[in-house]
Amino acid sequence: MDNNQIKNIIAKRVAKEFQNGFVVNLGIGLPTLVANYVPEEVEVILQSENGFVGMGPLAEAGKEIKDLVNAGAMPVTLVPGAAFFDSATSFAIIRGGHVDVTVLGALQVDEKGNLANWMVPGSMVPGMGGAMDLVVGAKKVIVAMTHTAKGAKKILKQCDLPLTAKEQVNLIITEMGVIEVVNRRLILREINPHFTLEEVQALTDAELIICEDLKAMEV
Amino acid sequence: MDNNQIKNIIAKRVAKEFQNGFVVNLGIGLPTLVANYVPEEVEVILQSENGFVGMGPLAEAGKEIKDLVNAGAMPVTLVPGAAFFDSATSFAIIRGGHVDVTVLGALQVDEKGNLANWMVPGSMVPGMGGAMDLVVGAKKVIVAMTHTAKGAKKILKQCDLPLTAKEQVNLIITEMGVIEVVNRRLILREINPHFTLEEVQALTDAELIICEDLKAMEV
Amino acid sequence: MTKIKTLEEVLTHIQDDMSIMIGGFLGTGTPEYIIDGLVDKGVKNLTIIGNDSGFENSGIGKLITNKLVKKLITSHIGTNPETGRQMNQGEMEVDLVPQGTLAERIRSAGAGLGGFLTPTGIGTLVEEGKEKITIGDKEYLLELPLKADVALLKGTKVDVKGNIYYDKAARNFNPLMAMAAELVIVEAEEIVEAGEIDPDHVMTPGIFVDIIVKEVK
Amino acid sequence: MTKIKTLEEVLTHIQDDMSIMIGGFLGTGTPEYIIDGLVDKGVKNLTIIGNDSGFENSGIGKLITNKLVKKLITSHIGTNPETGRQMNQGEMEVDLVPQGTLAERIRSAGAGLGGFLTPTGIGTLVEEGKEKITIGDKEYLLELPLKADVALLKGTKVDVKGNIYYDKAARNFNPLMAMAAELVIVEAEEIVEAGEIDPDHVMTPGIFVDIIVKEVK
Repeated sequence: MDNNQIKNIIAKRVAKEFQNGFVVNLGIGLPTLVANYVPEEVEVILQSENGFVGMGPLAEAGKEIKDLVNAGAMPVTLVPGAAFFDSATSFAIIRGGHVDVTVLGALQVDEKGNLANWMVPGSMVPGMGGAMDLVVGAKKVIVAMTHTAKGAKKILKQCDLPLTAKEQVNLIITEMGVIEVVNRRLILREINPHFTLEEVQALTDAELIICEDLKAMEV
Repeated sequence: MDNNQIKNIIAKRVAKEFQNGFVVNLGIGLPTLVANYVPEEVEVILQSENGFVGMGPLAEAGKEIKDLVNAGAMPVTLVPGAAFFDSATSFAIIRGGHVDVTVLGALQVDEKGNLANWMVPGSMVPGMGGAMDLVVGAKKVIVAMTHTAKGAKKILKQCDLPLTAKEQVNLIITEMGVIEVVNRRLILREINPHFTLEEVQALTDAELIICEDLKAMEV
Repeated sequence: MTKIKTLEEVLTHIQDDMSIMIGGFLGTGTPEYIIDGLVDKGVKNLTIIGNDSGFENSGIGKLITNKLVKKLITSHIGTNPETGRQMNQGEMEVDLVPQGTLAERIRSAGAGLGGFLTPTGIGTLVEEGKEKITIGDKEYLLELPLKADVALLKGTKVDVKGNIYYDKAARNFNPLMAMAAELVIVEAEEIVEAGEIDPDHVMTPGIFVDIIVKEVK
Repeated sequence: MTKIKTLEEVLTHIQDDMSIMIGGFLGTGTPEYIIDGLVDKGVKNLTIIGNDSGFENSGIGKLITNKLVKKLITSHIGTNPETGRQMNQGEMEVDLVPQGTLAERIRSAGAGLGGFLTPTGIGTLVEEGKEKITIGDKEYLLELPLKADVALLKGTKVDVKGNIYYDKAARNFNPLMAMAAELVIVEAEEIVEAGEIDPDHVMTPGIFVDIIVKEVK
């Protein structure tokens, strides 16, 4: 699988978590792709933390509208029924539990549901942006990421990078499978049929508990 | 002086405290009359705590506009450049020090600048409404009231009714004079020429310190 | 999956003993049609949260006059003598809260905050039972969030997605309450299609609104 | 007494060592014309408060590239490598604040609050040096208000009284900062007469705005 295939496998699987009417915030990067896979019969309302709900697809070249950009400064479109607001209201929505699902990338995630994705001390420090609020406030936190980074494990017993939030992750979706965080343990619910259980565990630092009802991940 | 004359003397004097561009909140009752005496060359922006700035005079009969009412539910008008907002923003304005002057009535006020105007235990309990926020938040607090109530003194050494706020009153304007609260003492700055110093002090429980530069109140 | 329901459907969601926030300021921006429905249904032992208790025959006052309210959390009751009477007779509990604190407590609940520090009420009866915190040289009261089971709002124009536009002073507490209740019901003067309210002019995003009912006069 | 001034007049109000809030989100809703003026004037040792540090040649990034910033209080610096470089070299202090906390701290200052309790940052480096308060069974951080000497805003349409309308996502931090600074200056794309913005559509009431400057491209 090339990197592009991997990202799309993950994005496609994340989209299945959405229900009709859900308010969803998609992080920059891989999570943005999820919007492409939402089934037509499922109406999801995309929240953009820079100040609106009702975000549509990226704007076509030449059809960009001034001041209509997503949180990554990319020109986007609106769907009917969109609404703009200021940053305090945007984070009242986020922190107040009015976002059903937030989908973010991670540098590390651990079996307690801890998430690290905002800094690597001494090297890369992008800052937390809205991630700390999103992870604390959203009803369901989905980490969407490649299972490893350049061979290094990212699903750990214990994060060693500075945390974004403590014990807030609910679901981890990678190209290898779907892992749920339940009571500080990781339950493997689905596995990509291209991999064996041994292969997945070998690339996962934390112990994976195999769900009795383990399913094949649709890829 | 009849009651109507008294009220208008007070209102007229209060209006002199306003400067060009001031944001002013006028309480219900006597303070509302102050708007009638603002000189034409002084532009005052009236804030109405139910959610707008740029309030104009009361609406003429037959010209009322639905949903355009003041905090006392009286139909009013707007001046050009008005703006509406919700109650949290209205009180952000009030509490945040963005109102230059608030004018309120009082049941009692004392030499420390304490104000009581929201309840008489066991009998009348209208509630504080926005008064507690206004008195704490406005840059200048003016109490506009009759000097006595049915013969009872209202300017006291110490309020005995439940307080609206502690040590927040800056100026007391009655039909007898203008009294400034300075360092927990009351300074009589102006006196209505119809009264003698002795008469004013006799109807004031707290000690009045006569300003060296005592002026005649314009009535 | 339409959000538009009849008053009868709305009333099935409101039961005895619930806590209900009701938008409006002395009746302006108050959902009178739903309130009339509550009176007809006779739901009782309600905890009502609203700016004021209206007048005897309008707004929240109608619920009080019909003795449906167990507890009232509000900033002002001076316009409705029946509220004072029931309070003094011990028939209804009344919790008086400064208006700015009431608005901020509701916002705080909707915004996922644990509370806020306000200078309002320091040195008054409002202090009672509250923690005082000093920041710098200034004392503040720690005020806690205020939530409800249901919020009843009044919107001037509501689109089918639940986006609300309030005209003039009808806005008041409505947008705050929209964020602070489990179930949010808006009474609409007018219902329009999605997109008919300019996204810049929406005052309550539709994501907060569960049910829309058209006002019938 | 007009609020409309030239850029030259605006710049006389901004001095070395001041704290300045700057509206915008990655450049959208950012007063670029005033920022260019600050760069030309060369005011230095600034404390800048804004959502992000923009890009190297736009928004707040221009102040950083020109080494005019002593301290930056922001939520995100990932889009501007020069910010990271100056931070890592110890040339500029950077205080990273979660975006929602940053917005709320600014609002809190403008609203006269002494602070607020947020669950954001619990169990992270953001906790450091902050008081933790438990309400019920949930822990919160006590976050304090954030003020500035000057706020620089960008408005899409501004009337002569200072009322501001922001188009689409240009709103972001601007209305919050309008309430939290001693001196508030708005850069207007378009200046209109009083009353030309519907009072229901005003997003920043003119009472907050001291100076209006027309953007020149």
